[in-house]
Amino acid sequence: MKMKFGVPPSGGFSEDASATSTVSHARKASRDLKAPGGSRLKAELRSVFRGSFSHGIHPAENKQFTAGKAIRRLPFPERLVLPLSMHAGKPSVPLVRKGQEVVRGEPIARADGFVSVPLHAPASGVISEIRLMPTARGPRTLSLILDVYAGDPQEVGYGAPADVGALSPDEIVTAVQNTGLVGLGGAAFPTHVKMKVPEGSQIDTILINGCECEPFLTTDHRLMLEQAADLVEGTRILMRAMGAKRGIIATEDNKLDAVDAIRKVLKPNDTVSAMAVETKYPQGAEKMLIKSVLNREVPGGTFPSAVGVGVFNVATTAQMGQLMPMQRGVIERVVTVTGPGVQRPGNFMVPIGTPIRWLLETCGFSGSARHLIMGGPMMGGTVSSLDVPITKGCGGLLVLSEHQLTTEAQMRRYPCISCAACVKACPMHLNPCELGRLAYKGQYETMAESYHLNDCFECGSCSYVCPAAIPLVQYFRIAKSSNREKAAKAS
Amino acid sequence: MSDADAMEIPPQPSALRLIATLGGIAVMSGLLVVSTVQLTAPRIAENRRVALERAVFSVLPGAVRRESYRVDETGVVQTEANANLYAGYDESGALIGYALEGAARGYQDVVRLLYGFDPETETVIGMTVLQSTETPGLGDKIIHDEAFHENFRLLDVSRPVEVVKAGEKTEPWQIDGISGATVSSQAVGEAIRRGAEQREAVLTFHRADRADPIDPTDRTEEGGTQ
Amino acid sequence: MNPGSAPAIFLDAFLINNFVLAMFLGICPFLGVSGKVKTAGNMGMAVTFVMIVSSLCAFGINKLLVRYDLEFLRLICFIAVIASAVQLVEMTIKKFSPALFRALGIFLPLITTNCAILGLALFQTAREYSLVQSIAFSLGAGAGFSLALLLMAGLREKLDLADLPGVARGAALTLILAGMLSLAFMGFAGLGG
Amino acid sequence: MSEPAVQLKTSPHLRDAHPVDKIMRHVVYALMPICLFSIYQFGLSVLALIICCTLVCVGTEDLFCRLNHRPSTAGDWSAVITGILLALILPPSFPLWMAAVASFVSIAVGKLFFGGLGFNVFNPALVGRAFAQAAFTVPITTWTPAMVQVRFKEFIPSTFTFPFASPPDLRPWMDGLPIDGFTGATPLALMKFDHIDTEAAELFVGTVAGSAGETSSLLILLCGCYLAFRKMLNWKIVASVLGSAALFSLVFWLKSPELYPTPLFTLTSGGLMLGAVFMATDMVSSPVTPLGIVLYGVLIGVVTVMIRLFGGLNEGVMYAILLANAATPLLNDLTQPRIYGATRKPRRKEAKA
Amino acid sequence: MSKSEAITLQTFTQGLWKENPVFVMMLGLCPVLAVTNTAMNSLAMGVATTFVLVCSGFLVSLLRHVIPKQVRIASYIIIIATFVTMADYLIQAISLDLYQALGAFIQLIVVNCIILGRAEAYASKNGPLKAVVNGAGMGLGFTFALLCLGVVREVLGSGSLFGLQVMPDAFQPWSIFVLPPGAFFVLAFWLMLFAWIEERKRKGGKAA
Repeated sequence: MKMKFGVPPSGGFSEDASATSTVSHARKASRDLKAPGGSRLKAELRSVFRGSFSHGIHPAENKQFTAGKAIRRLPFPERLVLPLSMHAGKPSVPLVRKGQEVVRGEPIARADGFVSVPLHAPASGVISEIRLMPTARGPRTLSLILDVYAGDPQEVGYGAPADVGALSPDEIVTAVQNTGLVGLGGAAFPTHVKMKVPEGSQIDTILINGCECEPFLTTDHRLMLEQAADLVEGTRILMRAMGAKRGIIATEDNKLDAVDAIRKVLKPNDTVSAMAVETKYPQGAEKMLIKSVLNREVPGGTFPSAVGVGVFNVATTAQMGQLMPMQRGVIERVVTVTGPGVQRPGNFMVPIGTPIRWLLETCGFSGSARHLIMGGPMMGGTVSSLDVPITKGCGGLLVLSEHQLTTEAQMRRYPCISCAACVKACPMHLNPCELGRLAYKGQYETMAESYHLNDCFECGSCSYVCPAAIPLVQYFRIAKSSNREKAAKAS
Repeated sequence: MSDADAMEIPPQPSALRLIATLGGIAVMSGLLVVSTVQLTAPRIAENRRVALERAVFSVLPGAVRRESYRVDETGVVQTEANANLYAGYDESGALIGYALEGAARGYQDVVRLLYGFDPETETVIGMTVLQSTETPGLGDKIIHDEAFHENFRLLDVSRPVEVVKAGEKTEPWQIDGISGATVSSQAVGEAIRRGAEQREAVLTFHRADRADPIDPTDRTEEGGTQ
Repeated sequence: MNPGSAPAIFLDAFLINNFVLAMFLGICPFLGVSGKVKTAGNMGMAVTFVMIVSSLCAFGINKLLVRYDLEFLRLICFIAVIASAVQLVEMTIKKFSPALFRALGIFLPLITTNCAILGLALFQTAREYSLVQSIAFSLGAGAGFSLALLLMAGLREKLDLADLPGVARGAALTLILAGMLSLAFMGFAGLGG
Repeated sequence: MSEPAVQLKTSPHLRDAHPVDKIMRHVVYALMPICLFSIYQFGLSVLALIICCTLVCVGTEDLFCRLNHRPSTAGDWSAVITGILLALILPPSFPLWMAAVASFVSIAVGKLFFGGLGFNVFNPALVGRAFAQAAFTVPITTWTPAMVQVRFKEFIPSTFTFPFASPPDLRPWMDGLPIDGFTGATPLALMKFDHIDTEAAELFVGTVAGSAGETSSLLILLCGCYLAFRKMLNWKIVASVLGSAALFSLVFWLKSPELYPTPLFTLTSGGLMLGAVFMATDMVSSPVTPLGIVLYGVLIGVVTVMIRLFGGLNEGVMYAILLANAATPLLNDLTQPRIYGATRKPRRKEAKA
Repeated sequence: MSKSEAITLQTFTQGLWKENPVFVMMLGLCPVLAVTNTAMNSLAMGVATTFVLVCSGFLVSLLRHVIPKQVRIASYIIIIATFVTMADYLIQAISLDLYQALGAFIQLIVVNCIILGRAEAYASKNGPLKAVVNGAGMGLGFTFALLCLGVVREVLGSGSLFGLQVMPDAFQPWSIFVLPPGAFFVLAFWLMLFAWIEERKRKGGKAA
């Protein structure tokens, strides 16, 4: 979409401009947050010895807006929008009719097969409509509209205490499916599917991913600080379900306080441990983290289970630790609302289905910023409409300022000058330079055949560092989808 | 194209016919070539002789007649084929000197040259470049550059020649190089330096020749170059 | 280095007077088969191989011709010998190394009309090279041809992805590239002299 | 609240890179001290040379863009770099009309012919220089002494040679110079042909004869450090060029120190430093893969020393870099990085039939 | 195809422009690049090639019904080699200097693809007269191309034409043009020029 820029309005970003307009300043500010316990130098010295993957980038963290803000609950919005497909896999099947009353925590849709999850009512109220609604994913999907009862105490009415320790691994998997858990880090892939160990694989380590390498976002950081006990409990459940001998909770070394918080709830000689890895993007990518923590490489085209590792997100694990003993479903999640376009940024516990318009208004959205991102700035997607709801996989809402948009647009496109910045940045050690040149000429098949296009996981590091402003990762997405279409046509 | 053609042919002609055709063509071509060679041979020989004499006489100023020899490890023998040493005589039949070939690696390729050698004074008295692919405008000055060729009017070769920078020649065995074309100048010097052994053989031959009274050619003693 | 020594002859044909870039021999395959690095590599191998074989054959044939004073038949004999040598090489490879044959296959017949091969035979005869010198010469020529071909193929593959202006398409591009390579190779002049 | 017009974009939504024109501009900044030093050293003629080359380069770029009805790319500073670099690698006495021809060839043949910035396979400035070297063999090997007293008062006589005419012989002019003790021969030529060593300090500071901007190794290194510090220059290329050149010449120097120059001489003499810092590092024509970059540098270093020690020329940096440029696509191909999780090194796919 | 087709002007002119062996078909480039450093060499090479083209075309056409297909290539090569050898000796007889300047490239006419190509594609399918006319046309086209290069290279590279100085004394020769890289550049230049002319013609034709 083309847009014209006027003079950037003075409001909106002005009070935060000092923190964002100059990258170095922002980086400095975030460094101050890095090691609350010790000096910055000490933290940097320590990070020299931290495990890491090679390549990657160091974007300005910009976490200072919300890192210090504890998770807050907000009042319930009047109306929640619950798409039946907020996870990867088959959409859930509704269990309720239009006009039916539901109680907070009540299952309102069931899983359709193994690769699917149920949906629970995030609030007590009435199902006013079942219709197509826009979602962040793009196409309109069938959604349940829940009108929340104002003044209701909103007690969770469902679930019963259960002894998780007595369940067999298969029973745990089924129980997890019943909670409706999906990857809360963003992928929204049903968690129980990931917990099923593929035949022939042996899992020795459960890796809990608390890197949160995306700039701006702080949900995982806050979760680790505030829900350390749930997190460790979830890790133990995962270890039992997958037969792993140890669990490692890994985070970046700009969140050392989180490591301390987790260590406090661990037993001596615990099988679960917490550690820090280098702060670097995309440290939070599964494959990178496995390399950093365990120095294992996941072979191309396979999953972490191939090297004996199960990787789960911090938020997912914490939810699991919280929900499983009570046999409840996922009804809310922590969302970081941040960015220079927001007046009162923070970390909020919000019911699933909260429309982002409501959330933004609550946080003091100026209304002038047009760059709205669901997720982090590196991999998140822009939002096409403010009516889109918060789904299970959405951990952040980022509003970039007018100012950033204009600087971005002013960056002139040049042909590739082979500066190799992208080659140095690509965490998968691909050659984005060559890939970009091929993509420019539409040689998508060569890209896949000779240059490992399909190993690209679209972290965006190459686009981030490109001095010629070539939209590399965007090219690669087009190339991949073109190849997929071609393959689909051929078969 | 040939594949497709080959496949289209069903009747296979007999091998005899193939051989006969090829043989016939070979005979015809042989005839043509031989007759051309026969026809052109005298002209070519004449051309060669003229070219050779032109070169030999240019390095032996005053020479009008030559004799061809071959010099190698075994000594000097008189021969017309494979000659690489030429004796030049003036109108009175007096020996002017010997023309010798020299070669050395130049800038681009081998530089081949012919130089005149006066056995009495052990000096080079003339030089011409037979073959070179030196850089045009720079290295190829060794072919025509007057100042450079002045070096070879009288160059002492009784000791190893040296190539010095342009304008710095002080000794008779030194060659004033061409400025900017050091490699090419060096190559010429090297070619002459390398010929020392050959010249040694020539000197031996020359002295023996002189001493030998039964020389068939009508050469008189007073025709020396002293 | 002595100009007649085998290493000097090798170096001369390889870099200084590169067969393609300075002597202009084998220009047709140089322009025609330099589109892809892989094919260029195979072509280079095939040509080097045939060069060695035909250099040996030409050496022997020339000895015979000189002996019987039949120098004027040199050209006819050489071309016939090279054509049959290529055939022979083709059949031998086919028999003993089908993999190599598949790699070189289509290039072998083309080589017959490659003037680099005949040029090699003619030059080594004109320069009166000995057997060792001839082998060094053919190795150098083959290596030089392969090097030029590979460099050219690499450049052309890269430029396939460029936004070339209209005038620079096709043969003109290849020729300009060849000119540049030729310029760059001028740096080797006088090497080992 | 008014409804904001939401902009749809795909991730990543942030960027952090010096834009191309900024990188180019900083390279120009880094070249400025070298230009100033060479003007100080050789006088007005070099100033004229730099201006002439830069103007012709930028003009050519602009002209061809207009002819092709494309937006002019003359503003991206890359043509300016080419112009300045070309001027710096020409002899101070080089006639301006020849410099203009070389500049035109640099941009027209060396760059625009291949599609402009980003697609040139050779370093444009070196293309111009190589063309001039082959076309105007004598003027390009005519050196004038540095630090001539009259350098700020008069031009070197050959500077304003009439277009297409051959330049006058400079020897009378040089003989008439008020000072003696300075020589017009470059340290490399002195070393190669006369085995005369030049003081290391002189070489380092640059008070010797040579191309306009190649003499001061110290200054070039400092300017290079600035660029490397700003991450606008790949120090690995410079390191591998200089390292391999030093190592390679060390071997020969140890073998016979009386015949071959010291590694220090190799590094500080001629255009090696300028070539390594400003031309070998030209991003467009150098490889992108980590191993390829090192091999590329080693190729330049080794070929340079090879040509210097055993070739007919006394300087080989230009040819070495051009050759390495030509080998860049192959190096890139052969050194594809091993990707994360690959079980074996990636192999080139068979060429499509 | 009727054998008795008349010899048209086109039979002759075909090789000059429309199917120019060098500029259009890109054949026989080795001599085009190698011997064109002077106009004289170019001319001599062109004449020699034309001689071989015409003679071999005539003979091949004459024998076209006699030679069996299986051995035709071998026969053609022998015929061509014969005429090349003849040309070789004739040039030696005419001028030794010229012979030395052209070097091995006279003998390399044998592998010039134009000649074998013409023998295979034209002479073996047409009558002797037509083959001769066509061969002469092709040869002239080839000579024209050689001269195009030779003239430019000699004038710019040496300041002379056919050995006579044409440029003023002060002229600075561009020696690159007599060096190998110059050959590539000049040929590329001519190719681009002709491509441009063709383009203009096509556009003009369309507009009309």
